[in-house]
Amino acid sequence: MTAKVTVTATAIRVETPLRRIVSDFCGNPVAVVGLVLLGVILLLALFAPWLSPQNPYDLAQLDVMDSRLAPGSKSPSGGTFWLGTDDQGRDMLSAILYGLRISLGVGIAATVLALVIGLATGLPAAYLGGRTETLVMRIVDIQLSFPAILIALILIAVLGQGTGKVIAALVTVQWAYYARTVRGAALVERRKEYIEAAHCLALAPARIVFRHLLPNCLPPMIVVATVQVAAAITLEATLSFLGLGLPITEPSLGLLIANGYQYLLSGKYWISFFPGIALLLTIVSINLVADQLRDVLNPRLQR
Amino acid sequence: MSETAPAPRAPLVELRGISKRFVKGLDTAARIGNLFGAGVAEEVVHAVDRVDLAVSAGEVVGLVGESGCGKSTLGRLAVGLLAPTEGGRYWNGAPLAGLAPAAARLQQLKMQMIFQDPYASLNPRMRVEDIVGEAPVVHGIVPRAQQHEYVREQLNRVGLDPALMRRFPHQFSGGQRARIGIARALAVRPEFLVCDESVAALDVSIQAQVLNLFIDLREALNLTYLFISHDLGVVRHVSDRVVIMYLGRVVESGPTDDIFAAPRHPYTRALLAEAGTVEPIKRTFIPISGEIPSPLDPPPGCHFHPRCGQAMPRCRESAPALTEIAPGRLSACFLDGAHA
Amino acid sequence: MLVFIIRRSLQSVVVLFAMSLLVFVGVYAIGNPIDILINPQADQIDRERAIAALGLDKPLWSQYLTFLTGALSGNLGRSFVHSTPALGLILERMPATMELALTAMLFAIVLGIPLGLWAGLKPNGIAGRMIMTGSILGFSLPTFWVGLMLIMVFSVELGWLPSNGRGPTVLLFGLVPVSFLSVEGWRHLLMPATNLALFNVALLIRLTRSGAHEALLQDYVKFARAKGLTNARIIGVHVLRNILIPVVTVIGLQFGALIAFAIVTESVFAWPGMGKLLIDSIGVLDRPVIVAYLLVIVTIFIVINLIVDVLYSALDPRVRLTELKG
Amino acid sequence: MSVPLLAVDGLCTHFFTKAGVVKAVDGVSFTVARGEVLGLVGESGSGKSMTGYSIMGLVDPPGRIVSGVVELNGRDLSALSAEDMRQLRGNRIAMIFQDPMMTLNPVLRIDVQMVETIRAHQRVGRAAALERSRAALVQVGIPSPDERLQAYPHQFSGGMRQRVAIAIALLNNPDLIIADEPTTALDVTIQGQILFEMQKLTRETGAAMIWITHDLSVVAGLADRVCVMYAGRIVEEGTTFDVLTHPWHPYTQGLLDSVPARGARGTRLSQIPGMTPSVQDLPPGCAFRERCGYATDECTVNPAMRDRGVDGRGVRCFHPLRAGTAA
Repeated sequence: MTAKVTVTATAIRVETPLRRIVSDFCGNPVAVVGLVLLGVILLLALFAPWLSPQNPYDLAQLDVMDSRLAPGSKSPSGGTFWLGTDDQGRDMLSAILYGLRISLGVGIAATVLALVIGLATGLPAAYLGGRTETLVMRIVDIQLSFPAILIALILIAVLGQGTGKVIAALVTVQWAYYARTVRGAALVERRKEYIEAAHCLALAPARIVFRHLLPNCLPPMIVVATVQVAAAITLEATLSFLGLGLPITEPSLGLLIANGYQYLLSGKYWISFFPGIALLLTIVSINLVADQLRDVLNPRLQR
Repeated sequence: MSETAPAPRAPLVELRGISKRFVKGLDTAARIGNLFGAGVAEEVVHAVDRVDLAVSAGEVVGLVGESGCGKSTLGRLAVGLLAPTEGGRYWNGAPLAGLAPAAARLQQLKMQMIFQDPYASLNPRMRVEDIVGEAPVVHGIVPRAQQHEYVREQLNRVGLDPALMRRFPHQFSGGQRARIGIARALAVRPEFLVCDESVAALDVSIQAQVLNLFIDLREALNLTYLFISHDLGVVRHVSDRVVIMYLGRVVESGPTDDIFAAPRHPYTRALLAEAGTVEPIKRTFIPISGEIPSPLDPPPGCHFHPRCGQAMPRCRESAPALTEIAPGRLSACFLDGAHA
Repeated sequence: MLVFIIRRSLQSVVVLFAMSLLVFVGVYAIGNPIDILINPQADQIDRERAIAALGLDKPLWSQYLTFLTGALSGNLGRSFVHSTPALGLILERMPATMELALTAMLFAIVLGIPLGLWAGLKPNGIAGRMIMTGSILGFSLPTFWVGLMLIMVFSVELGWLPSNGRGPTVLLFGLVPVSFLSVEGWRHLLMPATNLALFNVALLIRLTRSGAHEALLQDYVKFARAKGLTNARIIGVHVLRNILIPVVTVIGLQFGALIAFAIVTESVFAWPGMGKLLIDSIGVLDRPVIVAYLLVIVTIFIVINLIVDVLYSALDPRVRLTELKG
Repeated sequence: MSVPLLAVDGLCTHFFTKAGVVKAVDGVSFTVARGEVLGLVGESGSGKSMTGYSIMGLVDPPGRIVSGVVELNGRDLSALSAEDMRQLRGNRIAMIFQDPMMTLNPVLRIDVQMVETIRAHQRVGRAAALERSRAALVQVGIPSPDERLQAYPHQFSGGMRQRVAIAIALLNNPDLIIADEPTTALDVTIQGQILFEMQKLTRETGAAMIWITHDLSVVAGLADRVCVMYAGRIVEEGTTFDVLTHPWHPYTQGLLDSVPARGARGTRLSQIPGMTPSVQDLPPGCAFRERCGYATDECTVNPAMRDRGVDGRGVRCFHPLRAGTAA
């Protein structure tokens, strides 16, 4: 061959997209703090049964004599209630760790389900176009024009309470965000020349969708999913607070806060305050991570 | 209608009377509105309007025109990325419509496209090795075990260091990306390449390198090109024959040297007059008047008549057909003898 | 313009129809409509009579028609608890919710847009960074919990503001009772409105900031600077006019969300609005009120969406022209 | 010789990024005489646009003018206050940008965008400003100007928008217009129209012009003098005729050879090997030496501009291709 303008390697390190995202992410110290905090919270929730001083739902370990003790009180059995106790004599710290577990579990389960449903509807809608797209997007538009809490309330009012039903309500509320996001991303990507090139190379449609289209639509989905986990947790807590969420047997953070509502006016702040702080830290850490991910994964800042 | 002088064999690629219309239909609201006299019409773009185009084996045909003239659409029709609204495609004289899926796939590999945007034309989440090697492996051109070796050959051929094949597209410059795109197309051993503004986004010095690569590859691999560009200098340099389009129609075609020496159609003449040279003659720019009309609402008759200095009443009424005015030369203008 | 109006009206009709169908399916078909629609305290004879009167022995489609004609004529059933027409009950509570939502929106606009503009124009300054971190906090704070904390601090600890109710109301134009015309009313309104506004302050900060940030990178801003315009004019006219389009749209849409989210705030502060009524009704299974609330709020949403669309096309000449033509 | 209209001396504009200092403009010097058209030619990343922004005082952070002097009519612009500099922009120096679709504010009517330009610099009434705007539209060949003043930018085609931008640049009768690739985004025939208008307007108004472009053919027909930029530095300057017919710098020569020209159809073009360097981590010395066939050890030192004598001809090279040595 004659065209020999061989360009030699100037740098040895192969910069993968993932590595670049990680290093970009670490550029913002606040976001790193958020990530670390989130990691700690996840670990606390995961290992709650081993970390809690007491199993708050083992009635044998509770003593009504201990009810509504202020933070730092000594327990008759020798321990200290660092965050006080609730009206049934439950150690708040243990209750919060267990509550965190339930809140995070419900939020993540709902997000994963909604993500899958959103992908399964939005991606074909964008790729196929035509009537499929019109139908899916009409439903999405109508749903997104109503606030999440309203739809969730209607569903709960109709379906009744229960963990499964709350998750179903959260999924129903959220799938539309994913469908809209993935469709938007896919419409942009689909017009790009690398997709045309894949068609030109006679690759099978399934291969084009899953190997070429989907990986390039994922970054915005990740951002939306992170934000939506936080939204799902907040929504579940709100529903539970209103007495329309999880049953008493599954006391999430929202339920704990609601539980302390009546004691608040008599100055026993800790029953509502500390679960609220736990909820706040969880959501703030997720949102900090999401905020930085949005910048890092922004295609306009990439090249 | 044949474009070249009587040829012993059929051209490699031929488009006959091919058209592409993009229609933006009316929704229910617009239709109801029309009942009340809103007068909303369907938007129809005649991107390509009954074009005949033949490219013989080994030939380089340059396709020239300004934005919105349909040259890119015609390229995509030729390579099969778009389905024509009417008209047909032929390969060595045999129709391409109605091939069985397996045969259609094999046929598709024989025609490839080199794209314009060195950024958007490579999948940013794939390594060069996979970008170039995916299709040959999928289609069984090389076994998976030999992908690495095969990609190495392909990269060498386009002048890229194979040591870089584990990298991602963002780690390359524009010129290198263009080479990766060329390697990707060549990896499936095509015979016919459509180059759609393939050097337009590159710096002048890099553009020369890539043009040289095209010239070298043509000789080495006996390739046939449809070379689409708005840059007359580039087209003139690489093409054997030139086809000039204006608003979806071919207005003139013929051997490159003839067209550049003696353009016949008024639009071609205007285009050539505007084409820059690096000769430092301080010149007075004499523009052709008017704007390029919207392809949504092209003027009647000859599309060029509102901007043409020699327009006659009949130019407004009917469109002149593309007729042979000299061996191998066609023009669509009433001023040419054949119409008189 | 005609087609624009037709398109919007068609969409509204479709949404209303879909929602009525959903509400019908939810309330009449999934649950047992006899339990839902007839007061559980009624005796057997009353039940029989009610079933016949409500047409619950007829096929589903005919029941739906009955429901639909009833809804269209404003008859959405009677509340079991209050024994008055459900629709009247909702409308009676509406001014309280509207006042709360409007005040909250006002707070959000007055705080959110200037702060967001500041953060967008000086993204690397200390104030800008603090505003953005604060907005993440505002985004993350669960509304109901903030409400509790406000009560704890300002009512329980400091005793400055009342923790519940609407306080004395004054009739505006002689027919709408409002709180904001008296000092005592403001004391009641302040905390709930702040609570409800919090999320939207954060949202408007972020929206305005990203809009301003985006606009500053545009060529037209660079061209405006090259023309020698003053900074005040560039920001006040060129940047603001462009970010006003998304901001106004979101303010409109968020107003609907505020009405919905008022459910939570009204519950916390015992604010006597539609949301509190809804929660109370769900608690005692007063289904006609629930249905009435849903249909009323859907109508409000459709009206809001329509207003937003018109505003949007008034602000953006690009939309205006294509829509007017098309 | 009298004071030139614009004198740029040793201009350095650097960008302070996380990855290091990017020397976008690195010691650029040139002058523009009254009524002269100077072509500033270079490939992407050569710093030609940033030179224009630096003169206008429109460099955004993290960029900063590090050193150098820009004098307009003998007045040092770096000594001016922000307000004085604003008074100068759009008044004595105007600038036109590349993408006509993006330079006009989409939500403001044309009359608003024109009138504000006049009133930012002159105390005139709205009616007078409107009349001046109308005249400027006529001047750049826009038909039915009264109607067009009432329109929004999206109602114009690309070529028409660029004409409006030119009209805005002309509103305050500037001494100097900096045109940053204003025809690159346009079609050939429309480009011809714009070039025609610009040529006519500079002749009529006597304004000087810096025409920034990557396209040698535009410069060839339009400019009186040319500066060729490479990696943030001017490597060659002179009259258009001299530079294009007898280039001294190997880069200019390579650039000219890269342009497909008459004849030799289907043959290889003579090309410059290698890639355009990134100005981020430029090695010391002549930035072109790794692509240059004439490079020697001497070239590891940055050459100074030489022979800035007759006709302002100069070259920044140790091995200039003087007559006879040109390949």
